[in-house]
Amino acid sequence: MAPEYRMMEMMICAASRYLEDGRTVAVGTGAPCAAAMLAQKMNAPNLVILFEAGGVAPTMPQMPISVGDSRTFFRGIMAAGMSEMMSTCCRGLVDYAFLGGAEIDKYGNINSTVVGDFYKPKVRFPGSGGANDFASMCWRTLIMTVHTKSRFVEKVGFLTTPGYLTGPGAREAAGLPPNTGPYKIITDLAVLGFDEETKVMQVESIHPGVERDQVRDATGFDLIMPDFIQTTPPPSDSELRILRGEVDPLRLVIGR
Amino acid sequence: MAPEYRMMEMMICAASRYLEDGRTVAVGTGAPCAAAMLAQKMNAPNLVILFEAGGVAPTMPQMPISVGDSRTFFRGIMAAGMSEMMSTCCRGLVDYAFLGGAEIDKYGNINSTVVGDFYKPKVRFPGSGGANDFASMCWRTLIMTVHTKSRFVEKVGFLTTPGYLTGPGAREAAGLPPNTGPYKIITDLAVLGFDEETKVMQVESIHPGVERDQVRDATGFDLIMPDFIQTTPPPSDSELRILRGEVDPLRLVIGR
Amino acid sequence: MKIVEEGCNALLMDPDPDKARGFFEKKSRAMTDKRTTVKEAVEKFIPDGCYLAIGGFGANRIPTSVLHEILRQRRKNLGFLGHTSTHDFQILCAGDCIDRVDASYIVGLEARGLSPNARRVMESGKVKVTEWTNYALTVRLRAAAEGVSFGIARCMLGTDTFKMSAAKVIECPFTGKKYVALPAVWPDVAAIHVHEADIYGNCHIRGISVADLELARAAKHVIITTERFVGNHAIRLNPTRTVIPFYLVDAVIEVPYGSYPGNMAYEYFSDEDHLKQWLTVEKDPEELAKFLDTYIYNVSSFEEYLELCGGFAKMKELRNLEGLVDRL
Amino acid sequence: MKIVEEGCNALLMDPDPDKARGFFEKKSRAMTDKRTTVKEAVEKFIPDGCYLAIGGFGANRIPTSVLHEILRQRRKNLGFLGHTSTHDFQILCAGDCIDRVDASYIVGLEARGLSPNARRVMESGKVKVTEWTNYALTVRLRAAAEGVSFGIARCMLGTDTFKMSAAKVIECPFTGKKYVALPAVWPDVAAIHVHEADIYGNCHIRGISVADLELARAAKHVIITTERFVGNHAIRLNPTRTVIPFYLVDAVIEVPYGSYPGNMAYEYFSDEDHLKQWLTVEKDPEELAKFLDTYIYNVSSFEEYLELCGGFAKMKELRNLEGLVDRL
Repeated sequence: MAPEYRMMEMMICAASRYLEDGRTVAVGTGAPCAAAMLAQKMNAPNLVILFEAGGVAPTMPQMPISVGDSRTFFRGIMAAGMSEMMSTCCRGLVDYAFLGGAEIDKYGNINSTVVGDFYKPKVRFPGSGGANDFASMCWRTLIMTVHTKSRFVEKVGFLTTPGYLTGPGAREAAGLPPNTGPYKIITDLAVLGFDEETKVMQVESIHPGVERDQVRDATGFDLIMPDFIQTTPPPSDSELRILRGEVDPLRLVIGR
Repeated sequence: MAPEYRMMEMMICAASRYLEDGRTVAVGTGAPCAAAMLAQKMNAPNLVILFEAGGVAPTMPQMPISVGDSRTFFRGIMAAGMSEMMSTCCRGLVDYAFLGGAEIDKYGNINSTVVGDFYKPKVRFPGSGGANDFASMCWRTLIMTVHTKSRFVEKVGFLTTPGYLTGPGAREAAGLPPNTGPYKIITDLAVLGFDEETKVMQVESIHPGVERDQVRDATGFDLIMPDFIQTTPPPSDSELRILRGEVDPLRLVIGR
Repeated sequence: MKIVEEGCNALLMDPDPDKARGFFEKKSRAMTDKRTTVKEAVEKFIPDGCYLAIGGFGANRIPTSVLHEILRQRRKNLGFLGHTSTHDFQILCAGDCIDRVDASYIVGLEARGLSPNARRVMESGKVKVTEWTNYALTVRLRAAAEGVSFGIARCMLGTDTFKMSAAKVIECPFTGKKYVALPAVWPDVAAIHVHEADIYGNCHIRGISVADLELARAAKHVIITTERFVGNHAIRLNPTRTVIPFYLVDAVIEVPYGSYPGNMAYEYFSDEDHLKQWLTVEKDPEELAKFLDTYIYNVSSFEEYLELCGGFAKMKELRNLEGLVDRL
Repeated sequence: MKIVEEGCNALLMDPDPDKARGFFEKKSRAMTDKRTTVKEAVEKFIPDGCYLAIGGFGANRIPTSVLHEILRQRRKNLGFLGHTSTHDFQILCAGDCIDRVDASYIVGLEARGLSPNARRVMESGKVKVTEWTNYALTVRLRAAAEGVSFGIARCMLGTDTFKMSAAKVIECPFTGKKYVALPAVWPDVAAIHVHEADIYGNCHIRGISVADLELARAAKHVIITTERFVGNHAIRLNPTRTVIPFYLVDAVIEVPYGSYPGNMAYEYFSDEDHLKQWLTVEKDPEELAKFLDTYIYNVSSFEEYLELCGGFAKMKELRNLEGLVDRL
């Protein structure tokens, strides 16, 4: 009998499976942090977790509230600073970074700055923070977001953080390091990747119980949807046991 | 009755008097370090002593042997690194730096790299070390050296460290920060400065007992020698007492 | 130098390294007693119109007492360096203190949500904004700390973040690679909260330094608030720990719990209830005005603010929350 | 980018940041036991012809055991990064190990005088030299540590040091100011001596760090020798102290008195008599050869070298000399 789970648990488990052992991951608070912690306890015991404000490999007793709070370096390996962490990304030592955002387009570009006119915006969001830095300099960017038509747009209103920009070769032309870019997008409906050739977003797996049309309808652009699409493996018993019992016992993330 | 003193003591005392209170000075080992320590105990109690390898404001129990040894930060204010110290110079926070060298020319340029062909030198010296850095970025460079014709040359065989380069305006044209450059040269014969207009070396004072011609004969170029030249005030009783009793009781420098 | 491309927004501060040198040439290096009060430090070093930067990381190790005093002294038209500014930015927006900002992370409080009032301020169009990223602002401070007028990085390229910045794209003279050239920024004043300082301004920080080491070196004036004073002998016993030396510092004030309601690593955790209250009252401008009167404008000292927020009992609670981390 | 002027000597290492990224992409980040022996570390990470950098400051906090082993393994044609290299450079010259050098301070031992043998080697014309300054080499390492292909500074301008370098003069895209552009250098391998490390390579250094933090980040491979091992819990108790994290490190070896005859701050002072002996025997190549046989080539371990130099009694004497400084 398949275990019952919440969609946030599905997303965290799906994300955690992409994190390989012996690699580095820059995380934020919330779901990405939970995914990295779960990976450490499942498939990637030697995964190194980094935080942009300076924390390296903490022994986290509980989820951080801020990427700069004391949990991010509690019994950690190092408590450094922003320059150190971002330089480490630029040097090619950081494999994965997790991002979110208000809008995302078919090339994986993200808007987290404004909706409307830049000088008198309809909505002002925080801006890049470290997102643009991570997406520019880490090898593989993972994005976790809810899947709605207003978020998955043909073209972002403001390109805060680079995905594949205008398509194949655009990152390299802009001067970004080669072989970098968005890797997977984990939503509440599916896992998406990018077509090797066109760099356009494509569906890689759909979560159990979700229909193909639901994914299409929740996307504001022409998504590549192969004829045969796998179902995302649901959270396993052991994933759920560890996620609920060890990673987020206070249900700060999975309780949402 | 004037006290007896050695020429090294005269040089150290003369140098120390140029160091103003509340200012910063980057020193090496030996005589410059002694001059700075003497200044702290005489006229400049708030003089801050810095070492290029990272030491700041040590409480020196004895003279350092290396600008990177533990004496350079013993009970110091900070033990940092090379980047920190040189950045502090570049930011305009370091007032004085002390230099030496194998050759010096009429514009205060210094050679500490090679004599003869660069690729197969007759004599190889250490090179710039931090000398070029200090002379480029600190406000006022002080040079302590023995005064001989082979050292004071028309043109240095290799320009390791910038004085006024080829004369007025040359430092600025090269891109060096304005209002910087060699300030005083303290030799065993005299104290020399630079003519405001031409940036050529000129005699400012001659040490007691030294003749004008001695200075001229020990210099391999046309030195500006005004008609009236002061005698360098000899070491005072209290300067000598402190220098011998507190600064260099083991006579590591003044004993030479 | 060939400029490949450039951002269209205003450069808020002059990146001329020789003007900065001219300032630093005159700054005293004497190791004198720099103790003062928060009130005097703000009066003296944070005039209307100056360009301000705040240490820490939004709601972690922030100089709250200085931020409140800026409001009480009704400062206006400040420039602001907003690299992951969260609660600090929120406070300054509440006081309507800012008229221009170098922004990389503003109006948000990370996982806590967005600040309704900071958004109102920023959506009014009255505050001039130039966009950057967190690392870009760090590189700008680092360049200033190194005494040069620009630094380079591989972020911002190809994005609207770049277009709405004042950066330029250049090519490496050795490899031809493209870089974003980031202009140095020497803030007029920085306020930084630390764990320990002596009366001369020599500082210890425990835990992450964020961008504060660069900031302390870049800023023309530096105000330090410290959890506690230590004797100069404690500095000299272990000079490896000194991260901000006295000659950078203009004023130092002992402010226990000085990062409250933010987190202070190894000391006390953040007061999430109080931060949530801020976000709640901000929904209604009138509620916010009353809240600000109660907690800032009608308050005479930071100690009084701590009392209003629960005093010793609350601080003990927050110390216990933080207490899971190691004290030395 | 417009190049105003350029140095005429060879760039010894490729400053391409993407080639460096390609290397670092494959480097393991796993926190594994990296203990080994000096012999194995030199065999594995310092092949003939590679480009080497040594931590510390010439005769302060240097990895002497690694330098001696390089001689015993008869390494040839090494490239060398010579920023205030004194005793380290002297040893490598004695073994005739170097065929090219990025030089800012070589052949000298500061106040102790010049090395007759290192001078002979450098005056032979057989070693390719490119000139720099101490800060220039630090900026080159710092640029590499930041993952970019160049850094800028205001030194070297207008001098023969610049002309005999591989630097270029460029202009600031914001201010038009001239800067020396310094190419990043990613050494093949660095050997650094530290006070404490755990078996994974997490390191503590007490006192000045010179350029070692930049070096550990720039080098493709890092060999750490440490005065003593500490447990991983000691690292985690105070992560603020970690200056070199494990993922930079390839090998770690416990070598007590590992900086001898150099100074190790807070541990032992330099052995000035032994250093003077080096300078004396170097005057005569035959004397030097005998000296090297006695102290390096016919010696099987660093411990044996320490015995030859006076053993525990001498070490106690040097500890007492250093002992005037504070231990924590």
